[in-house]
Amino acid sequence: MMLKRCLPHPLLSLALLVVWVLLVNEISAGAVVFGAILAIAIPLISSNFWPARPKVGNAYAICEYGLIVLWDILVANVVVAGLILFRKTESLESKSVVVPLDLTSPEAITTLAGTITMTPGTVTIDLSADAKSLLVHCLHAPDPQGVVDDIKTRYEGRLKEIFE
Amino acid sequence: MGHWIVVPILLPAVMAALIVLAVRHDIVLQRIFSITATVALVAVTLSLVIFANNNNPEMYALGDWPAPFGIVIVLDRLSAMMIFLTSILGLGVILFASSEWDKRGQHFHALFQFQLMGVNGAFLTGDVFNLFVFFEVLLIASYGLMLHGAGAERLKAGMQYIVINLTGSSLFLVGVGMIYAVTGTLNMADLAVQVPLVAAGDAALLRAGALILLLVFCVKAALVPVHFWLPGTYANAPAPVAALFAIMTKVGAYSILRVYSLGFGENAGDMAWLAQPYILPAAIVTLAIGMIGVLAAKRLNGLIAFSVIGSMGTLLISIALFTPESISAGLYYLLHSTFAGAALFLIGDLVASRRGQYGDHLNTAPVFHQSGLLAVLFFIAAIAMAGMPPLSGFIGKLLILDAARDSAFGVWIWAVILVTSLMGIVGFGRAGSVLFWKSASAEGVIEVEGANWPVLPIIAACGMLGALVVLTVFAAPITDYLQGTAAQLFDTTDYIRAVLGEIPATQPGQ
Amino acid sequence: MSLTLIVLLPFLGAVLPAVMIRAGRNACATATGSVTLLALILLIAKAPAVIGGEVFQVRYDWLTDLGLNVTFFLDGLGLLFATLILGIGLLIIIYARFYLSKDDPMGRFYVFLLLFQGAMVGIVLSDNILLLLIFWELTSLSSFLLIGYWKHLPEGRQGARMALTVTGAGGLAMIAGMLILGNIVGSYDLTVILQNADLIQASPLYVPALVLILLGCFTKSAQFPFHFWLPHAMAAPTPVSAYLHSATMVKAGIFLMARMWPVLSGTEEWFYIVASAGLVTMVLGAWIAIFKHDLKGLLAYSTVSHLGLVTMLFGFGTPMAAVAGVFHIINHATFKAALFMTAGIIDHETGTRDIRRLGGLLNLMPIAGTIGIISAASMAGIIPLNGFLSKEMMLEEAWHTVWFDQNWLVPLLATIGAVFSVAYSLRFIFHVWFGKTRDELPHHPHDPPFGMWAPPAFLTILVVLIGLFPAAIAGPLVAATANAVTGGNLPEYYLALWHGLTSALGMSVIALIAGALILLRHGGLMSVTSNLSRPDAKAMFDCLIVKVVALSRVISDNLQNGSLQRYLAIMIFAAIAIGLSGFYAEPDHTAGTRELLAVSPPAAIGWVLLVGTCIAAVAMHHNRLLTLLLVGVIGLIVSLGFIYLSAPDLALTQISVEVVTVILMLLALNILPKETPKESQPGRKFRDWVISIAAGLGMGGAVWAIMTRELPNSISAFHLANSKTEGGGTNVVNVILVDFRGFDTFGEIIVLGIAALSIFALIETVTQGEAAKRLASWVVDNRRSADRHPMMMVIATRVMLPLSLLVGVYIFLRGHNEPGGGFIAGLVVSVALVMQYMASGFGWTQNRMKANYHGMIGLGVIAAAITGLSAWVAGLPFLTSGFVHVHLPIVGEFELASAMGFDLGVFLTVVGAVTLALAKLSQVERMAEHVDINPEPMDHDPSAATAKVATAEKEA
Amino acid sequence: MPFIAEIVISVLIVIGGIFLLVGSFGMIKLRELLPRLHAPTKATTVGVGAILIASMLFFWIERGHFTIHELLITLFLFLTAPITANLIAKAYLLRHVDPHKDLPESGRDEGWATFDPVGPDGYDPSEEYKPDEK
Amino acid sequence: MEFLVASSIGLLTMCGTYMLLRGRTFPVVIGLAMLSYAVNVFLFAMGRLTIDMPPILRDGVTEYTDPLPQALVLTAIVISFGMTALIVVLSIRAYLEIGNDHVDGRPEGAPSEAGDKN
Amino acid sequence: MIEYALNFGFICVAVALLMNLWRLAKGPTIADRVLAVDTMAINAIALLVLYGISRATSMYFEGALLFAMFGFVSTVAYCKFVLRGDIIE
Ligand code: NA
Ligand code: NA
Repeated sequence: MMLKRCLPHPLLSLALLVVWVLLVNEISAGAVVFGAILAIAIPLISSNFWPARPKVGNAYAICEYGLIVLWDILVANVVVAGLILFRKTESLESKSVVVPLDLTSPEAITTLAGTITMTPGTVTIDLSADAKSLLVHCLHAPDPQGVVDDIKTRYEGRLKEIFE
Repeated sequence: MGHWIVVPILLPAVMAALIVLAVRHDIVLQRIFSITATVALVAVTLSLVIFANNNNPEMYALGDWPAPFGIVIVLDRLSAMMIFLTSILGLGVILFASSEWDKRGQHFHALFQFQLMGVNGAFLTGDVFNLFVFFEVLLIASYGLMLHGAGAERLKAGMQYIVINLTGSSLFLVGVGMIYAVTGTLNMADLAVQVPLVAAGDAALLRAGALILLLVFCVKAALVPVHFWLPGTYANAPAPVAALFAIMTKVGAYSILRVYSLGFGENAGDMAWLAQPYILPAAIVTLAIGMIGVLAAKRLNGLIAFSVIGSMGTLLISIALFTPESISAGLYYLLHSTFAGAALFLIGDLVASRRGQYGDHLNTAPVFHQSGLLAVLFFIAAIAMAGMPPLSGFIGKLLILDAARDSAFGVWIWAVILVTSLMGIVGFGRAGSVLFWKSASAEGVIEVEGANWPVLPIIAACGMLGALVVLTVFAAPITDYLQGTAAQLFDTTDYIRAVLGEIPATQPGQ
Repeated sequence: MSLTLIVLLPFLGAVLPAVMIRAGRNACATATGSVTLLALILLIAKAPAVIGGEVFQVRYDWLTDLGLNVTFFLDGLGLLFATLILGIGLLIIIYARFYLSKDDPMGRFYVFLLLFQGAMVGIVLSDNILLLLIFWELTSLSSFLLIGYWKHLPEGRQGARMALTVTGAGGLAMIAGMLILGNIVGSYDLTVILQNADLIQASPLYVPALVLILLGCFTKSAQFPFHFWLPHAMAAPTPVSAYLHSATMVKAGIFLMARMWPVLSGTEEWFYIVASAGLVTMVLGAWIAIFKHDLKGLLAYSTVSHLGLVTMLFGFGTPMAAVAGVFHIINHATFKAALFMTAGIIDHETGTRDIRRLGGLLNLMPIAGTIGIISAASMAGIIPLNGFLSKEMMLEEAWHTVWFDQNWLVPLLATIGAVFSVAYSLRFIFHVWFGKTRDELPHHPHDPPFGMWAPPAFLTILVVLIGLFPAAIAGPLVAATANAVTGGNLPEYYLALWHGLTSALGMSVIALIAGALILLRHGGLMSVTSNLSRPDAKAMFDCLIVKVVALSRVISDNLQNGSLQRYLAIMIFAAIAIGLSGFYAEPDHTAGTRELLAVSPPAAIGWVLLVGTCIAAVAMHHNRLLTLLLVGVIGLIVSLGFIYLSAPDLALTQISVEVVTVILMLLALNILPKETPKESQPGRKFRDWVISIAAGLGMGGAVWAIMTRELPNSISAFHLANSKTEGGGTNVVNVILVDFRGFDTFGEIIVLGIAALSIFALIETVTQGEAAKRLASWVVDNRRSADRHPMMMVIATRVMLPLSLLVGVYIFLRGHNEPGGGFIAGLVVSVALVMQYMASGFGWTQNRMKANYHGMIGLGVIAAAITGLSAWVAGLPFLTSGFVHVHLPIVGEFELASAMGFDLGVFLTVVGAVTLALAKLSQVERMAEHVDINPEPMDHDPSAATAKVATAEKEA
Repeated sequence: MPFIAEIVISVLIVIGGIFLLVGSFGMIKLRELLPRLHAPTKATTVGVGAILIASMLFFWIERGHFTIHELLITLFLFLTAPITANLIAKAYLLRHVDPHKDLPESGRDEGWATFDPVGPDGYDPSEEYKPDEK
Repeated sequence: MEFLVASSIGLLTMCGTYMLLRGRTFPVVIGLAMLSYAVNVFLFAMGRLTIDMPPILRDGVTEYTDPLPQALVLTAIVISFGMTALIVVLSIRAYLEIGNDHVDGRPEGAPSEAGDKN
Repeated sequence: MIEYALNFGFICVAVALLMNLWRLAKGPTIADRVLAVDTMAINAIALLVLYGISRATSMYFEGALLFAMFGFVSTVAYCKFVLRGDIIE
């Protein structure tokens, strides 16, 4: 109980500790101790702004998801750069597609939407008012349904695992 | 005098912060805090004046850094007198405002104390850039106070006031920057040492910078042609604020006196008395424009505001002559015009608030309550402002006329001062006659809610007039002090020695 | 001592009537009278000694350096005038008790009267010309109050203002004259000045001094061409006229000419100015008096004329003429005061002062009639009354006077003056007291109460007695006075009724006969003169004042036209002009020799970007949102520039300030119009461009000149050298901010705090008046998204808050050694908080905010102050810093500096000020948009819906 | 410093530069906002990313001290860029896109959040859409 | 490099001044902002220009740029930020009270109120 | 060699910035302009990092970090303004 009061968001505290170490740019005892103090203090100070404790799944899933996204970013970047540089703009088949969602946690939806945007070629441009589907704009999507399926299988499934 | 030198700056600053922190919801406590602090300030500044009268200038090095590297504040006869003047004026103003005005908006007392802090800081500092900072403190506090209670006319005037002063602040930085770029220092005493040593090739830049700085001070001092902000601002500011602003123009005058007698005074070589050829003609025109405005005024506040411009013209004429006699005469007039202007604004407000819908418009209106008493007060304040005997205005003008006798501009100065005095007499005579006499020919009596006997405001107004009486009766000891002050301004060695220790040899130091 | 008391008594006593009026009118008058009586007794006690040639003197130092001291002296001249002032004053006080009606505020009257009396006594007893000036102007002021006493009468107000203006102007001229005089002599003491006639008359400044002083005298004594104000001052109550305009104030100018006679007279200039003015005034005043229908008007012009007579006598510059002048002063005071009081009685009893409506009053009011007739006869110069005596002396002196080489001119004009004088005096006698009794008068007249006729009666007795026994009654006084006036050169003379058949007697007889003839033909003359268009002095004066005021308004309104654009243009122009004038005042404009930095490609690109952005910002400034974006870009480029040019702290600060400014401006722009109208005329644009280009060239030129020169030895070398060792930090800029120049920073955070408090105060009043109405009727002017709190943004900012706080702490802690510090940290944290407001809405965020922004501002300032004050404990000045290196296990060594406490104050103030200002400003927005505060962080929380379903399922 | 490291760092810098350029070039070349929105993501991800890695390598290999704070910038950008893109898109949709004609149905009861508030005062389909050029 | 900075300051001053002389509050505020950029850089340049010599003390480094103008500019930036905030709020406040955003509180061409004001 | 790469990088960033300015001035929609400014901030970050490499100092890192943070905040503010008018509601 005591622990819960002192560490309302353990994962956040961990993240903060990491960020602190990144900030001071050195991995030393002093940095870690001070970082730990801050990592406990700041969530306490700002706990008002974190009304609920979001559920976050296992570390393995997170790592896997991160690596997949990174790879996708790299590949898609090259593809899209090619589109921009070498395709005539008229020949681009830009369109908006709808991605219906199974996710319900706002954190998960936001992560998915963010992933979609960060992987080049697709941008999340809106949510439905009840947050049950995403509106995604594709730069060049001859096969819109393929994009939707890709998103749902590659990202949404894994996020569901992590967040819910 | 040790730490006491910094108290006139710290006391109001801490008091303002305390008011914001602890008592911002309780107007009565705010008043108690504010008035107590101001009374204490009067006591402190009075003892500083006594000290300055008996001692050489004394420096207080903030942060214990040696001059010219850190910031210093300096207590000499001039700065002591100015902070004492500020605190007395402040006491009158805060008493006046504590009856009702302070409730018309938020944070009056905090802003007021900050304002005192800024003004005192500007008077005490011995550093050009720190002067900028205190200018900004006093300006932004004055913006807040000026807009206190809002209202369309006030907001319009406030906009002009603020924009002009912001432009002025930009110019201040340009001026200070150029001076630093050429001399490598910000300390005023050090500046006095460095200016004569500036290389010939850099002199043009130094002169240009110093003159741009002069223009900024002239804006504050409401000198033609940069006086335009004053009438609207003073006429539309809340009365106690307008009264407090009587010291604001003096900050400009003070800065001119300080910087251009210390840094660009007698010992400045080629730059000696740099300011004189610019401000003397401008001051003469200012006096004329001010009194033309007095004649033209259709509202009492406008009339008072223009009379303030006129008084600044008179004051700067005597400062611009830059002789010991003219400066002591000018300082006497400075003391006088501060109290006279403040008294007029306070009394004007008492009149206007009793005239209901007629306000301060100079038109015929029915009789109002307490018009007899207010007529007496107004009459006294008006003759003081117009420079009629027996009050200090007359003595001040005599001193200035006497000091201007040998100037190349002497005839002009005499002519303008005397002719404008007549304009002042006519203007104030018309105004008083309309406000207090003509009302007898209108039907009825104006009833204004809550216009009973306002004890504090009347005390405050009488206090300002009382200060004029004191200036008159004790003219001799006061002018003695002022002559000492002028002498100190002319012989800068004491000041420089106080700040820099021994006066450095002719080699550029550090 | 008692001399001082004589002057002070009326001033001190002026309090009495104001107090005593509560005890009734008699008590009030008695108190006032007692004051004057006491002063008079003190004076008369000294009279024998003064007449015996003694001079009393008393001196108190006041402003010795200027030469202004409180010094009084009493000689014959002073004695005469003081006696007149106090004696007639006493009579007037008695008279006024009965004259003033119940509705008149008597207390006020007596206060003014005593003030005036004191000022007059002050003039005649001053031994210091500056002190004299003070009393001189005081008479102008107090007479202003007395003339305007009946404030409901427009004539009274106008008359008062005119008197004040004219005499005030003269007084100002006199100030100049007196200062010159004092400088010639080297002293402002009269007794000294009076002994330096030669010095004065030899001075090149003699003529200016003379002219200026005479301007004062002539205006005060209503000499041509300044005579016009006096008749209009007659709107005052009659006691005032009788006092001021017969015996005292108008005599002040005469007094001063008499006083200065020994040093100023005797020159050509004196003769031609003074004698001519007197002569013209005498004749002109008398001529006009003949045709005045108003009794007081007639007496007023008669006064003008008699004052001219005295002036002329002094102007002759001979001792004998001076004696005559002195004697006439006494005589005129007696009969004229009596006549004014009589006129007052007539007015009081009949309700009119119009001679045409009066007649045969002698039967109805025999006492008043007797007084009036005798006094008027004296005024006409009829034997054996005192007026005859002095007029004879005047004519005798005139007979000997050569004017512009003509020996007949002055005698002729003097006689003509005497003729007119007889004419109006006789008119006063015959048209008022004799002839047909009128029935249509407003009141039925009869003799007034004793108290009202006794004062003039007393004076009339003097008129007769002096006439009969001049040497016995007036002789000693005249001698003493004349001795003072002539500076001891008293000629041989004797005062007597009969001097034999002299030329003067002949002129007198001619005057009597001709005067009577004129009166007989009065009706005819009247119709002739009324057809002549005479210049109306009052109309001219009024017209002059109106024109001056109108001109002032034209000048003032055209200069002060309310246009900020003009004021700014003038100010900027002035800045350019004064800067250039300074620059070109120095001869040396050699170019700098500093080696210039090479232009790198990024710098060049940055420059191109900046130029492009600036041009775009100005070109498209009508689109405000776009302008804002462009200015933001300028900020970005400037920050990059700072980094490039070795100023990382500046860059961090600039970029942080930038974003807060953007938020602020966007909040503003939602309320303000989104477009700036195109309203500038081409001419205006041209003017503005000229000024702007000049300003740009000036600034650019100045900075170019500076950057191409070597930096002089700067105080900053000390900062670099001592930052680490003495200040305990390696970031020199930060050490300067919190230590070397911490006082600047202390002021700077106060500026921020004040800004926030002012903003708060300014918005608090938005709920009142016009602003509240406008907000209530606000119409949202463009399309609004339905999504108030986009979910993605809410989630992202929630993650960013702790991160930003961490960054804030980081920036704060490292500031002393690396770029950063309390200010930037404060902005980072504020922005993080503001981001919560932006994403999750005001309601949600405010509910979660524990901090009080007001308190933070106060706390910040106090924290900074306390850190600074803690040095006092060690006996060191405010803001003296200290630092220690602390070694802790695991953590290692780190530094604790007191400057951090100061920086914490900075931090708190910044956070408090920024958040207070922005949160308060957003209140206006909510009022305008008419939307309720949404307490929820998101419009729709999908997990909440799921949770609800889950709970529902569980319950089921 | 090993030559290979130098090559790697240089290549990373060049790649970063190219992608930054491509991102901004795309913004010039593409014709409407929504396609343009895709371009800067290159700059944010690979462009800045490659340069940050180059920086880490540079300080690590060349200067010998291990720096990791570059990761923080990447973290920040990854966190913020999608939000920025989303909001810019929403701003565009609101002003220039007809939700009935130009956007697919959301497939839910409620429409797209930019246009359709949750709850009873939802979007009125009878109201005609007017593009707003402000 | 010096020329680039000098011309930038000149340009910013020119544009700022022009905007300052407009008749509406918003451009005036923008003008003031541009002017304060110009002035800040001006003040900064008083310490002369240097590249890569930030005044952060490092062992073995002896050449630093002049730190004092930087400190002054920092103070100036903060102060002008406070001032800008106030004038921005004032312009809203005045607009709400008066009904237009002209700097003189009246639209161009409207009769002068100077006479009444005084 | 790194130097050449850096120069190439600088030029790329510079040209990118100019392209951003072009888009900013051209618009046509406010969304385009905001996007342009946002991209400028990204490019500025890259510029700072490149400059840090070229000067071999990490002194400019905080600058880059704050550019990232504040660039985001101002973009959000602009968008919120377009979307809702009132950015704090
Ligand atoms: Na994407
Ligand atoms: Na600071």
